[in-house]
Amino acid sequence: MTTILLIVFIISLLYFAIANRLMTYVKILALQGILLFGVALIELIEINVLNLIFILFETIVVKTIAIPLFMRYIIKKNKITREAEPYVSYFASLISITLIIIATFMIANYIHDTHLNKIYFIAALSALFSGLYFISTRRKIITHVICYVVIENGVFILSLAVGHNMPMLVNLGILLDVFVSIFLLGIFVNKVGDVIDEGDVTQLSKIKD
Amino acid sequence: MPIIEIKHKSILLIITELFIVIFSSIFTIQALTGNTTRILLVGTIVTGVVPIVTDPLAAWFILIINFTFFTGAIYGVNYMKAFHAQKAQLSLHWISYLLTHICLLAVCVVQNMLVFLLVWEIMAISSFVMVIFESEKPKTIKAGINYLIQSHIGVLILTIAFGWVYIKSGSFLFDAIRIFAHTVSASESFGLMLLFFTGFAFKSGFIPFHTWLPYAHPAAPAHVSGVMSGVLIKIGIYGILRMLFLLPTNYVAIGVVILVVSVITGIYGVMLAIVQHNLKTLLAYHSIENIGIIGIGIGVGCLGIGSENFPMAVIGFAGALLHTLNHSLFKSLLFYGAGNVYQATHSVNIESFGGLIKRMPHTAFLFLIASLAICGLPPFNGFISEFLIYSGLISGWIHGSFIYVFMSVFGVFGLSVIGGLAILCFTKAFGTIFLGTPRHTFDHEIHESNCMALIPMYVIATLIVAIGIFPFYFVQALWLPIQQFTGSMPNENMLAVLTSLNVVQQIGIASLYFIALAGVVWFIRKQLTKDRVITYNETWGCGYVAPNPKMQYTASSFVRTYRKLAESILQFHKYKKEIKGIFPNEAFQTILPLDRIETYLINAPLKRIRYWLNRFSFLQNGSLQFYILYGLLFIMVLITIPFIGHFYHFMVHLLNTF
Amino acid sequence: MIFFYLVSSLIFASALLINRNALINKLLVLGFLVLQISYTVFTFMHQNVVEATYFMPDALAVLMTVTLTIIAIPTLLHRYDYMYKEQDTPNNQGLYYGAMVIFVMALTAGYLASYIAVTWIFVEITTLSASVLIFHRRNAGSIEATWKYIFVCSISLVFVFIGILLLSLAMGDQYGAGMQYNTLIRLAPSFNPFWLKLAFIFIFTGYTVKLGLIPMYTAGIDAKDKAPTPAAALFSSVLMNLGFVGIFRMYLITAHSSILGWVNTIILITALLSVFIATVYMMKVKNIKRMLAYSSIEHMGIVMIGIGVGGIGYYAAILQLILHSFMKSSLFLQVGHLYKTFKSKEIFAMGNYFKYNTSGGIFLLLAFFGITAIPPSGLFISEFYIIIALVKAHALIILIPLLSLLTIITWAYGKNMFKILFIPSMNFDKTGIEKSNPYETLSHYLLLALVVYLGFFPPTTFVALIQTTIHSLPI
Amino acid sequence: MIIASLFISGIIVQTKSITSGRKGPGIMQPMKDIVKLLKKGSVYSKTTSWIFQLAPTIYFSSILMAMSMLPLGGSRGLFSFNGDFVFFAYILATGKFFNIISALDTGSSFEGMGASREALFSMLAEPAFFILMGSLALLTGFTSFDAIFQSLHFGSYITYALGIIATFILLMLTMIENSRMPVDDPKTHLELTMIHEAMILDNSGFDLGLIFQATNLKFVLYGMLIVNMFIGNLPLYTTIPLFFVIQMAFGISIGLIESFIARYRMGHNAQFVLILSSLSLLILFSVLLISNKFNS
Repeated sequence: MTTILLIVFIISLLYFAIANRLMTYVKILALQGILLFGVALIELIEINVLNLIFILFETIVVKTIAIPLFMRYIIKKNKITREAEPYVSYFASLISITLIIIATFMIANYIHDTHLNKIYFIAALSALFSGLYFISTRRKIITHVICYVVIENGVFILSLAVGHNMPMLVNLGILLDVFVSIFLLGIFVNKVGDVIDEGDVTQLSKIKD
Repeated sequence: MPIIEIKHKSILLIITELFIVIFSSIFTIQALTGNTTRILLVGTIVTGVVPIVTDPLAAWFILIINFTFFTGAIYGVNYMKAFHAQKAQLSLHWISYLLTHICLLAVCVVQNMLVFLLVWEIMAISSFVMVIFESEKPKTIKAGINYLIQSHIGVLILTIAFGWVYIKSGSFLFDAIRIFAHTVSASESFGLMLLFFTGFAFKSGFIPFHTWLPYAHPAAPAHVSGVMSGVLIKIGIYGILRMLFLLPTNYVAIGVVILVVSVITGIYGVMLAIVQHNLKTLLAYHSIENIGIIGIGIGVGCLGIGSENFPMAVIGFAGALLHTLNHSLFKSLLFYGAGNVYQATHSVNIESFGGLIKRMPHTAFLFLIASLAICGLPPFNGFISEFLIYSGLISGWIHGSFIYVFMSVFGVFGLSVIGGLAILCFTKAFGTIFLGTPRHTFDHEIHESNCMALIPMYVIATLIVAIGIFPFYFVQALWLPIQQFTGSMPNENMLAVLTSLNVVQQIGIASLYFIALAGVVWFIRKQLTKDRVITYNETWGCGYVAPNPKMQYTASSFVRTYRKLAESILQFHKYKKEIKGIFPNEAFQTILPLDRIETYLINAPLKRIRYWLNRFSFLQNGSLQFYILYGLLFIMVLITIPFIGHFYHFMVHLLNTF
Repeated sequence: MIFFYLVSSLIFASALLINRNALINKLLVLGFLVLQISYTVFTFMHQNVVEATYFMPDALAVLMTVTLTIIAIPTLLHRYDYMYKEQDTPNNQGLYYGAMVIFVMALTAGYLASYIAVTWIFVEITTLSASVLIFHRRNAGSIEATWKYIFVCSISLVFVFIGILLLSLAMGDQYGAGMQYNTLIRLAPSFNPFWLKLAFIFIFTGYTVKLGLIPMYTAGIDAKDKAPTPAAALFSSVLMNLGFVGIFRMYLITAHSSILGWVNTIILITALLSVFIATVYMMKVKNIKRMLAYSSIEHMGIVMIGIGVGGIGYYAAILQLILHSFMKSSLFLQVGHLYKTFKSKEIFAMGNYFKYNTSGGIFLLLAFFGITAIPPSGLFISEFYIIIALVKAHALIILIPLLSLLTIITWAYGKNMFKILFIPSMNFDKTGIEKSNPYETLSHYLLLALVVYLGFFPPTTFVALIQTTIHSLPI
Repeated sequence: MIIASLFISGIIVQTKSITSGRKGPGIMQPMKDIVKLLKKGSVYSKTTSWIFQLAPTIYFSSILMAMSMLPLGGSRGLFSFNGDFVFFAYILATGKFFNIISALDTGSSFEGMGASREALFSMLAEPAFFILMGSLALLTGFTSFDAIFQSLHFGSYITYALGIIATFILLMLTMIENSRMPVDDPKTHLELTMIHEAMILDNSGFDLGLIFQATNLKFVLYGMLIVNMFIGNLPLYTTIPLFFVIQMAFGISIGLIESFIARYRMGHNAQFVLILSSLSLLILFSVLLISNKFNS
């Protein structure tokens, strides 16, 4: 069951590559949140209740509802154009994301470990790398934040994979996720937003040598 | 020091100098009379024990240093009167002057590698601070940095060499070097010796490590240039000698290397010196030349040790050490003379001088003496040391196998060419500066500098003449330092050595006779011509009636014939505007000589490096995506590298199956 | 005790945040300093005693904490000397000091943490507090710098987190033991090398953002450029040390496993490349603060080369690290005075500093020799050891490029420093230069003297601490 | 030897005039000139300084000095020590130095030109002399004039060849040092082509006399070197006439050379001088060949 969810997650990455509207990104984020919720529910059903509740809260409330709404609010507030406007064409991104996923599969191919379900590993790494890839190919600052959240999702999956060993790590990951996302978005809303009307990253590359 | 008034400052300086000189000289005299002083300082965890040893070799250099620094201080105090405006800088200057002196002394006596490097580098940087005194000129700073960096490179090389010894022997003491030589193979110790030679060559300005010298010397104030070229570059010689003494290696090979390098250094230095028009640059190139001569002496000594030819070794080292002293004397005198001229005229361009002998007779007289001495002409001191080196070469030439003969011929050839060229150079310099008629009218009155400047110069001059006439005493003083090198050798033919050293006594007599002869002739001439009619008239212009200063031979025209010859070797930039048409309009021709080695060895690579480095400056391009991308790529690469290997094996496997 | 420390420093921070009175502000800062010093003494007294299960002041931690405290004193106090104090509202003052206090606290805790994850948490906290400091000026430049810094740091810390997860995978069945450094070191031989390699890659990459190596050094430069000089002094010294602590503890783990050779290769290549990058920009930059930031990159490269080559290089690396912290922080503090004199960070706008501020000028002159490791600078000793280690390891392929790059860097340094010191700058009006009184430079001289002292006359306890830090490493 | 010097240039002039089919002035003619000059008063240029007056004296005395170092037959020179030929060369250089700067002292362009050429050529000539003497030293194993000449005996034919080459070199050196044909033409009337003569344009009276006399002495000096090469250690009463004879031959030969060789272009002189060095190297290596040092 988890496998199916994770595969859907990976497919969502591919969709992310070709999506051309910011709103679509936000929707994808919400979708991923739901997926993670499912995974977490199945994977961590046996750990203590409080912890489980905490995790589910994180996935549902934060990842699925709060952050996407927040994003929408920002996009509306700063009147950011709806187009994603990437540097490279959607097709190229699609190709590279596919390559990344294949690469992660190849890497996972070398794992001989009983403690790890490979699909977690694949999903996590592909989420990480594709997230990085999106950051370095998208123009808007808001997309950077979105991609950061995608990476966070990947990390969350990985932490789920080892979660039943050490719940502490999972919680830490969650804390980081919440904390940093809030922080980043907070800064974005308060500061960056008002100095930079159109959230184009070129306006944030003044300092250079 | 900044609190004190300038006057008191200079007095304080002199007193401190005096104190240092006296204090260090005590040990020196003891060492030269045979009893070496050894003090063992307890160092720190890092350095270990620090032996302070004043052996004859060190003592000889300490004497030279003390003399030059003392006279330099007296001259400098007067020279610096012009700069009393910037107080802070002045005190910094004098502090670094004292620091340099102390560190030089320390370099001579310290026998612990780490501490040696420490004091060595402190000496370098404090002398650097002295050089950049006139810091409002960007050229000065440029020269200073050039000097600093090159000496730093030298230190790096020395560091590697010392580190090598440390690894092998696990100790920082100088004796460890000797142990090193015993433990490792001959070729390895030879390599180490080469490293040392290179490291010290940077300081003493052997070709091709000389390029900082012609910039640093002119940039510095006169007394600093005098001190630098007098002792600071000699400290490199000291290092080489010390290492030769500590590191028993293949003396023949190293001798050949040193000799060849030195001959090239000497000839190249003087060849470039001739075509210079900046007086101080000219003198700087002459320092290079003299380093070459000293190096020839060392090379001869090494060959002598290598070939068990005792007289050759002794005479070679004697020549080298004595020339070290001599050069420090006449070169500092020359620089002080240049300083006087600069202060009188505010110019160092030879072409703009002329007829200064009438305005500043004392300076002219001293400069003449120094020029004669540096050309190695009797009856002055330069001749003595050059003579020693000559006879060392010849003794190697007479007894010795083919390689020695060949080397000696090379050396003699080089030395004689150097001598000849030096004469050409200094006739040019002296003639164009002090003789003839002024080529350029200065807007201010030119007058002789005051006695405070002249007194130290006269002291030096008397010493120059003294060595020229009574060389034997000085050579005697050299006996112990030389024995440090040759002590290990079988010296059955002691007699030959002593005779060969006694020769200098006869030279002294001959010089005396020569002076007497000249005096007699002069006297006769006076007697005969005193009642003759003496009329003064214009210089005969071949019937031309309106001679003017522009008509006389300039420095560049004086060396034109030479330049034509040398153009194949050296490199010149010519900017000329020929006279065209019937009515001659304004025309000019300026020739500035370039140091070919510098162009090819320093400037071109530097330019290429800069260009090449700049091509990488896209990295910090300010866009966040790239910054993230670097991380991505880094991880990707690190992860995939092993898989490439796996893939390769897989393909190989695949191909093998078919 | 650690809890007391953390809590009370939090109290101080919050008090500073809400307080508006300058005098109380001063008092609070002094109070925090007292706390910091006393806690440092405490850690020094109780070495290798586990505190609150998550902290243990081992040799490395003690060294770093002492360094931090020594540097923190002038950086916190000198704030009052700088010219832009009057353009600060009390509000900003409070924010600044609160962030400072949190920052120092997080650094201390980060050094002391004995759990890999706890270290990571405090590194995260340093990022956040640092971003407040960078943001202090509230102009477009500082916003950009802050944004970049936060973003790059967050990404890198995600890397670190992934690394930790992978490490836990590497532990295999022994996950019960918990991820305490000592435990990890003990278990390291039995780790799965594949996971360990992956974990190292991620943790190393993540912490380079703090240490200032390639690939993630980039944001740190902007941060040091835009932050107020005292903050920059901390960023370029003790913050880098925190990054080093993170990497070094991971290195210790790998050192007891089978992949040490591979790790050393990676470290050497990375370090040499970092020195190279530093050289490229040292030749290029015209902004004194950025220049100093790049020189930090260079020094960290040298440190990591020392780690990578091993042998006496370990000792040298830690020595170099500590000395560099003192040297660089004092230089940054001096830059504050420069800014005060010339109202600019651009080198071409500065000149003839020696004339306007003699004590500062002399300091800058000496500091140039100090930072370029020309004796009598103590850095010379550490670099000397590193050279020895390289020669001993026959790693000429590292040694020769390294030395040539260092020479170029020295040249670039000299060019700029002497421009600032002696060559007068065109169209600079000498009117309205307030004379900075010499006592402000005193602390810089003290730090400089400390560099020389520790280099040439290191006290035995200092040496012993370094030795214990590296004793478990294969020599 | 002084006496010989008095006649030498006279002899040369005589030979020249004879060879050019004229009836030259008597041998005593140069003597008369010099004496006349010594009696004259002098004219000094306004631009000159004490250097200008001092120089001729030193020039003259340097040559006397050098002369006093040469042995003659059995009798050794006043001074003789190991490597005294170095002293010999350098003392001459001293004289030349003063000569040159005195020329520069006048500030006249001709004299400057002459001085520059003089300096350059004699500079180029030095290595030749040193290597020649060195190889002689190598041949004999001694390093002082008289020792060398004492033990210099022409055993095999090859040494004769050497002797001849050496003589030739010395002859040419003489020409250079005294700036005669083919390097320089003293009798020209165009200053631009002079070397030595150009340098002394402004000297007059006693000084000029000194210089002329010095020049003559220089001839004798090199003559003596050659003489010494052939007469080994014969007793004095035989050497004196022999000496005069050879001096005579020397003078005549110079005269012949001068009258039959045209002056080189200034540009060529350098090459010409350098040829001497290579020649002396040739001698050196042949000496090496004799005292078979190659195989060792």
